[in-house]
Amino acid sequence: MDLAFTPEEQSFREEVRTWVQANLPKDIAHKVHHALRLTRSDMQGWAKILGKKGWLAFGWPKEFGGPGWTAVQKHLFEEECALAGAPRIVPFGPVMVAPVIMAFGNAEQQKRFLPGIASGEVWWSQGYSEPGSGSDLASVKTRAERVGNKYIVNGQKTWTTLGQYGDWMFNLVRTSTEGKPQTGISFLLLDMKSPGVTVRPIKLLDGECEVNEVFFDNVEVPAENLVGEENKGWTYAKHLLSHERTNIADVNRSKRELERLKRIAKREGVWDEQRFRDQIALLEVDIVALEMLVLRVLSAEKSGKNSLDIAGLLKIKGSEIQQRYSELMMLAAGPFALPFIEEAMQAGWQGDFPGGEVANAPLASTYFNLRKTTIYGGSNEVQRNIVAQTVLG
Amino acid sequence: MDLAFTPEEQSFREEVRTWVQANLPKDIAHKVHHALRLTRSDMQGWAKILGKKGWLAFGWPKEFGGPGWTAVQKHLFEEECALAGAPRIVPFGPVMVAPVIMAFGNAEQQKRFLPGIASGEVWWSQGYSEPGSGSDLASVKTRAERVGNKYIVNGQKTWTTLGQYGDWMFNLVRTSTEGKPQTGISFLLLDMKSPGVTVRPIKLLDGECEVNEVFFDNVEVPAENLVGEENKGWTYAKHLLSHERTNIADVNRSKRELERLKRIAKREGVWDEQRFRDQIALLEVDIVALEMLVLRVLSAEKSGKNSLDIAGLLKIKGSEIQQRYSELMMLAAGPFALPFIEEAMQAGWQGDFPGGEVANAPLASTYFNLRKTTIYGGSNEVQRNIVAQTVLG
Amino acid sequence: MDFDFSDDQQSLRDAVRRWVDKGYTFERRRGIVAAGGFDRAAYGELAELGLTALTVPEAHDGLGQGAIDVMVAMEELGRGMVLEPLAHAFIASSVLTQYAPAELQAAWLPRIASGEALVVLAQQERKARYALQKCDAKAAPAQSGYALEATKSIVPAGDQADAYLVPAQLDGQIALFLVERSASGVSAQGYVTQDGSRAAEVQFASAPATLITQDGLTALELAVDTGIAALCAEAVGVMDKAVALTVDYMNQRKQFGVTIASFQALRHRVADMKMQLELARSMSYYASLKLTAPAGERRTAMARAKVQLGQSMRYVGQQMVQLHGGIGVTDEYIGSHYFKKLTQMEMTFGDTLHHLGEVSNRMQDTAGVFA
Amino acid sequence: MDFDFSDDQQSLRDAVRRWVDKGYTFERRRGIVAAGGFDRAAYGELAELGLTALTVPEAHDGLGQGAIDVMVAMEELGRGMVLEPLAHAFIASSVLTQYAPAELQAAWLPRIASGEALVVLAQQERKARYALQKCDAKAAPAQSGYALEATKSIVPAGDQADAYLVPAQLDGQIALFLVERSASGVSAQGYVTQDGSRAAEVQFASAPATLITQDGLTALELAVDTGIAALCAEAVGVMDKAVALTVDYMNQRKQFGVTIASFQALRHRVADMKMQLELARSMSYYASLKLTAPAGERRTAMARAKVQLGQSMRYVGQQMVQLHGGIGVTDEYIGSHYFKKLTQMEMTFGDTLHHLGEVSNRMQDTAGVFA
Repeated sequence: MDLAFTPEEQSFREEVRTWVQANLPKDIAHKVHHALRLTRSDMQGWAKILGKKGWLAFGWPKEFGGPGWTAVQKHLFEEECALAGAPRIVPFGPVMVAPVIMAFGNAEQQKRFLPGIASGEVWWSQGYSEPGSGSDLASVKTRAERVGNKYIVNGQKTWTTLGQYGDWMFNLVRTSTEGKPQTGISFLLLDMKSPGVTVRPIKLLDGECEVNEVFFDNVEVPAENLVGEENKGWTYAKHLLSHERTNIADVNRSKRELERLKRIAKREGVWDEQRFRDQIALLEVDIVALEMLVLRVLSAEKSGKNSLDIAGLLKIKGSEIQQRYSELMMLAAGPFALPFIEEAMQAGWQGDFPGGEVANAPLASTYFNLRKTTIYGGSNEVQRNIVAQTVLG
Repeated sequence: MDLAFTPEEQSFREEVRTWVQANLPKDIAHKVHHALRLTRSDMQGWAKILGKKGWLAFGWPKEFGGPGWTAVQKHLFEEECALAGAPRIVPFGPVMVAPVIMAFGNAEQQKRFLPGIASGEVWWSQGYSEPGSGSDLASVKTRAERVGNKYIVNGQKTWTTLGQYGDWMFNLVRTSTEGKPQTGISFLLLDMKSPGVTVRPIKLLDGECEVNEVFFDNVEVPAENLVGEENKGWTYAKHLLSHERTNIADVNRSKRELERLKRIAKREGVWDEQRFRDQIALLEVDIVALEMLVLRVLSAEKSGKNSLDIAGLLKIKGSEIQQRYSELMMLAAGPFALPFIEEAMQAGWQGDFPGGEVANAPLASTYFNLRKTTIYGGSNEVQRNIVAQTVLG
Repeated sequence: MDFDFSDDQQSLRDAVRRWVDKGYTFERRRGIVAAGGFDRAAYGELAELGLTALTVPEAHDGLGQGAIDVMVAMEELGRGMVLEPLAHAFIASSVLTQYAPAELQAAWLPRIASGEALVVLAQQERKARYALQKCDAKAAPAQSGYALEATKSIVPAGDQADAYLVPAQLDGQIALFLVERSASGVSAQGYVTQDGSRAAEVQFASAPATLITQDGLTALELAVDTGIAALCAEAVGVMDKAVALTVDYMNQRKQFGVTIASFQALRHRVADMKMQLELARSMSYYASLKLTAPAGERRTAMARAKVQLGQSMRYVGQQMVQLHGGIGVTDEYIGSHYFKKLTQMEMTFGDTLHHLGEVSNRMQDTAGVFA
Repeated sequence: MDFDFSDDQQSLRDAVRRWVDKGYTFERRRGIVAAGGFDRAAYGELAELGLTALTVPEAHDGLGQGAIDVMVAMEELGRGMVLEPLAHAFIASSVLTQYAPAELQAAWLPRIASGEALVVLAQQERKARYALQKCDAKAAPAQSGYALEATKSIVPAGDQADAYLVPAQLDGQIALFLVERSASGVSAQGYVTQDGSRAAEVQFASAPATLITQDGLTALELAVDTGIAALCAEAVGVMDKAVALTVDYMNQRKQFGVTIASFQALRHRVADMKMQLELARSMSYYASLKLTAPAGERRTAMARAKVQLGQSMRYVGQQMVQLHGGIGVTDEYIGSHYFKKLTQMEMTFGDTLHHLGEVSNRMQDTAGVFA
C-alpha cells in the first residue's frame, strides 16, 4: 500500500498541468472559477483545443485514436483540468456514444463518426429520457418504424442536456412492442438537422436553458444509422450507462469548489465564525473521504486484483457534496446571495451588484441548478436501490 | 387562540403539584432524577400511593371510578408527576387493559378486575408480541383451544415488559386459523400464577432485565376470562393500541431530562463549549416544537373542533428526542461515561466512581436502553408507514 | 390553552384564500415577476381585503387585530407565494404604534392602513449580515429633524415603497428614523430577488429623516421579531402547498408501471416532510403567540421558531424537488418556485445557524413552551 | 498510488482471522467479560501470532512492520471485538522507539514484542476530557529518576498492565514517563467498561518514574495518533461485521409474510450503512497511510479520519440495532455488543465533535488527500 503516485504518474501530471496552463484560455478559466455562465463557444472552443491535442477523446484506447491512458492517468488528467478551471467536457460524444460505437458499431460507423467526436467538431446530444420514462428507461415510447432502408421516427425525448447546440443525437427508440419492454429497444444515431426534428429549450429554476425537449415528427433516419442489431439497444444502453458513471463522483471539481467556498467565507466574514466554519470542516472531511474512495477504485482498476463495485456510492456521495458546497456558498453570502441579476452572471458585467460583491451573483443559481445532481444520471433513489441489491441480494 | 391555561386548569396544576410534592417519596424521586435503577417496590409503591388518592386510574371516566379529567388535566397531571421525578406509571393495567375491559368486558369482569388495577394492587403484563410477530401483530401463533368451559393455552410471548413482576396478563391468542389472520384472534386474561406459565427474564444490552419471555404449556384459563367475543380480539387489540399512544410523545419527561442534560454539561465542562452547547440548543428547539405539537393535540381534543391525526408524529419525534438527550448526556461525560459499574446505578452506592462523579454511572446504560423507544410501541418504521398512509393515501 | 381560530379568523382565512386562488393565480404572479416583482395594484387588493389595516389601531383607521390574525393572513398569502411585502405593513404598524411620537403615528398609520403608503424596513447593511447591532448608517441633527447618511441593501420593494424605517447611529447608539422615498438625497436601485419579489439598494445622502425613537435597537428588534412571526406563518402556507403538490404528483406519476407514491422509501420521505410541516406549524403558532411577550422571552421564542422553520423549510423544499425528479427543477412547474421561495425565506431575518446561535446564547436551566 | 495488500499482509490477515474465528469465539469473549474484561492468556495468543511484535524494530526482537500491517491486524481483531488492548502495544512501541533513550528501549521493547510486558498509555485525567495539553499530573526529580504524583482514569487494562506511559508536568511542560505497575506508590482499581473490556483508575503517589522524553506533548500526540489509526482500522472490522450481521438478519427475519430485506425503506438504510462503511474504510486507509507524515499533517489527517469514523460508527451501530428490532437490544444477541463497542470507540481518543474542532482549526486554503 502506498498513497503516493509513481514517478511516472507524477511526471504525467506535470505534463498535463503545464499544457493546460498554456492552452486553457484565461477568460474561460475565469468564468469557471467564478461560476459565470458559459457560452456554446466557450465549451466547444475548449473541446476543440483538447481535440487538437488528442485529449478530448482522453478515455479512448489507442486503436481508435485515443491516448490509451490508464485509469490513474485519466484521473490525473481530469483533476488537472478541473483544478485549472477548465469547463467540464460535454460527455455525450466522447464519453457516452463513442464507447458504444466502438463496441457495437460497424467499421463504417466508426470511421464516419469517431473523428468528429474526437476533434470536438460535432456536438452530440443524448436521447434517453422521455416524459414518462425517467428512472424507468426501459419504458421508452419513441417509435422507429422500419420502412425500406429507413426508420421513421416519431415521439419525444426530454431532459436533453445542451441539446439546443446538438448536431447529432443518439437515441433509444422502440422498434418492437413484443416481449419484455427491454427487448424491443434499438439504438439509433440521428442527424438533428433532419426535417421533423424540433428542439424546445426548457427553462430551469435558475433561469438558464440547460436542457431541452426534442420532438420527432416523421423523422427519416437511414437504416445505416442503426448501431448493432435491431431490438438489442438495451444492451448497448447499459454499456453506455456504465461509462456515464466514470468520474461520476466529480471529486476534483468539488476540491476546487471547496477552495472557492473558503474564499467566499473569508470575504463574507464567516470564516472566523466557528458555527459556520464547522460546516466547512465537515464538508472537507466528506471530500477527503470521497477522494480516498475514488483512489481506491482507481487502485483496484489498476491492479485488477480487487474489484470495487461501488459506482452507486460514488454517485450518491459525489452529488450530495456538490449540493452541499453550493448551499454553503449561498448561505455564506446570506442576504447578498438573494439578488437575481442575470447579467451579473455573465463575464465582464460592469453594473453595481448589491453590496458591491459581484462574485456573489451566481451563488443561489448554482445552488438551485445543482439540485439536478441527485436526480439525473440515475437518481440517488435508484442508486440506493442498486447498492442495496449488491449488499442484500 | 391563547397559549395560557385557564385559571381552573392552573389551579388544578397547583393542586397536583402540591399533592405530588407531599406524597412522592423523596428516595424514589432521587432515583428518577438520577436515572438510578428502580425496584419493583419503588414502582408499585408509588402506584399504590396514587391508587389511594384515586389518581392511578387518572385516565378513567368517573363511572368506572376514575377522576373523569379532561385531556388537558391529564396532561397537566402527567407533567407535574414527570417534573417532580415520579416513576412512569406502569401502563399495562390502568392505561392498556383497563380501557379494553371497560369497553368490551362484561360487568362481572369489570367488577372483578378494575378495582385491583385502580388501586395498584394487581400488576398486569402485556402478552402481545411473539418471537415471529413484532411489527406484524396479526400473525400471533399462541393457541387457545376451547375445551369445555376452559381454554388450553400453548405458545410463547416475548418482550413482556416487567413481566417478571406480573400477577395477571392480557393476551392475544389464536382461537381460529380460518380466514384472514386478524379474524381468528381472541383477547384472553390469564392468571400468571397458573400452572404451566414460565417467565424467563431477557437481559438487555444495558445489563438490566426489563423484558421477558413468557411460555405457556397447557395453561388452563377459565372461559369467563375471555373478553368480548371469541375471534374478535383484533378489534379490542386496536382499541388498546390507540390508548397505548396516549402521552407517547413523553415530552414532559424530556423536559425534565433536558434540565438534567444541562446540569451534566455544566458539571462536565462542555456547557461553555459552543460546539457542544449548540447540540443542546438544537434539542431544546426540538423539545419546544414537540411540546407545541402536543398542546395542539390537547386543544383539538378539548374543543372537538379540529381533529389532529398525528399520533405517529408524536411517537417518532418523541422517541428520537429521548434517544438524543441520552446520547448527549453520555457524550457530555465522554470518557467518564465508559465505566460499567452496575452497583453504581443503585441508589446509595458508596464506592469510588472513576473521576469521582457517580452521577455519570448510568449515562451510557440509559443511552443503550433507550434505543428501544424507536422499536417498541409500533416501530418508527411502522409509524412512518402510517403517517404516509394518511398523507398519500 | 386553546388553538382554535375564532369565527372572524376563519372568515379572514377564507377571504384571503379566495383572493389568492382567484385573484393571484400563478399566471398573474409570473407576470408580476417578469414586470419586476412588485405590483402596486396587487398591494391595493391586499389593502381592500383589509390586510394592510389588520394591526393598525382603530384610532388610526385600522382594525386593531393581533398576531393570530396576521398569522392566518400570512399563511394564506404563503400558499400563493404572494410577492408584495405585506409583512412590512405589520412591522411598520407595530413599530410606529409602540415607538413613534403621536403626530408621526397620526401622519402615517392611517395611510399604512389604507394601503396608500407602503413603509418598509430598510435595515440590511453589507457588513452586518444578520446582526442587528451592527450599523454603519449615521444620522445627525439638521435644520428640521435629522440628516441621514446610509446605504441599505436588499430593501423589500425598496424602489416602490413610500417610506423606510431606517436604523442609524445617533449619539453613539442606534436610533430609528422614518425617511420618505421622495425626499432629497434618497435614491433606490431596484432588482428582482431569487424568489421573484422586488428589492432595492437604497442610498441616503443627507436625506431628511424623522426620528421615531432613540431606543432604535429595541424598536428594530421588535420590527424583526414581527417580521419573523409573519415569515413563519407565511412559510407554513408555502410548505403546506409544497407538501400537497408533492402528494398530488406522486399519486399521478408512474414509473415501472406503478405510481411513485407506492415506493416505501419515498413514502417515508413524505412522512418526514409531514413531520417537518407540523413541527413548523406548531412553532409558527408559538412565534405568533409569543410576539406580545416581554422582549427577552419574545426574542428567545423567535429564535427557536426560526431554527425550526429554517430546518423545515430546507427539508421540505429540497425533498419536494427531489421527489418530483426532473420536472421539479423546471421554471415552468410551480413547485420549483415554492422551493426558491423557501430558500430565500430561510435567509431572511437571520438564517438557521444565526438563530441557533441566539438560542444557544440564551439558554436557561429550564426550557419549554412556558419557560 | 496502490491500495493492494502484499502477500505477507494477506497472510497476516488470514492468520488473525483464523484465530479470531476459532480462538476468540463469542462464548470465550463472554467469559472474559464476565471474568473482568481482560485475559492474559488471550493476550499471549496475540503475542504468539506475532502481533505484539509487529511494529517493534527487528533490533529489539520485533518484526519491524508498519502501519498497514497494524491496520490489517486491527481490522480482524475488530471483527471479533477482541477485548485485549493490542493497540497499546503499537502505541508503546512507536513512542519508545522514537523518543526513549537507548537503554529504556532495550529494556522494554523486546518484552513488549514477546507479549511479556503489557505497556499502556495512562493519560486520561478528570479535567482534561479530550485535550492532550491539559495535564495536572506532576513529576519531580527524585533519587533515581523521578517521582510522580498523578491520578489517571480509564486506563486500558490498567490493573493488569505491567507498565504505563504517563504524561506529567515537569519544569513547566509536559514530559512523558514510564512507570511500572509494581512500583511503590502505584495502585490501580479495575472495572469493566461499556464494551466489556477492562480499565482502571490508577493512582501514582510519589511513584518512581523513568523519563522517556521531556518533549512529552509531542510524544503524547504520536501515541494518540497511533491509537487513532489503530482504532479506525479496528472500527472498520467491527462495522464490516455489523453490516454483515444486519444483512443476514434481514434476509431471514419475516414480517407480513416476507423477509424484511424486501422493504425498500429498510433497503435504503442498508445502502446508507454500506456508504458509511466504505467511507470509513477509505479514511482508515488514509489514517494508516498518513501515520508517518510530518506531525502537523499527521494530526490533521487523524482528526479528519476520526470525524468520518465517528459518524460512520454512530450511524452503523444505531441502524444495526434499529433494523434488528427487539432482538437488537438483547444481551444474548451478538449484535448489541457490536453496537456498544462502536459507541465506546467513538468516545475513545477524542469524540467526533472534538475532532471536528481539530479539523476546523486546522483548515487550510486547499484540502484533499494530498493537501
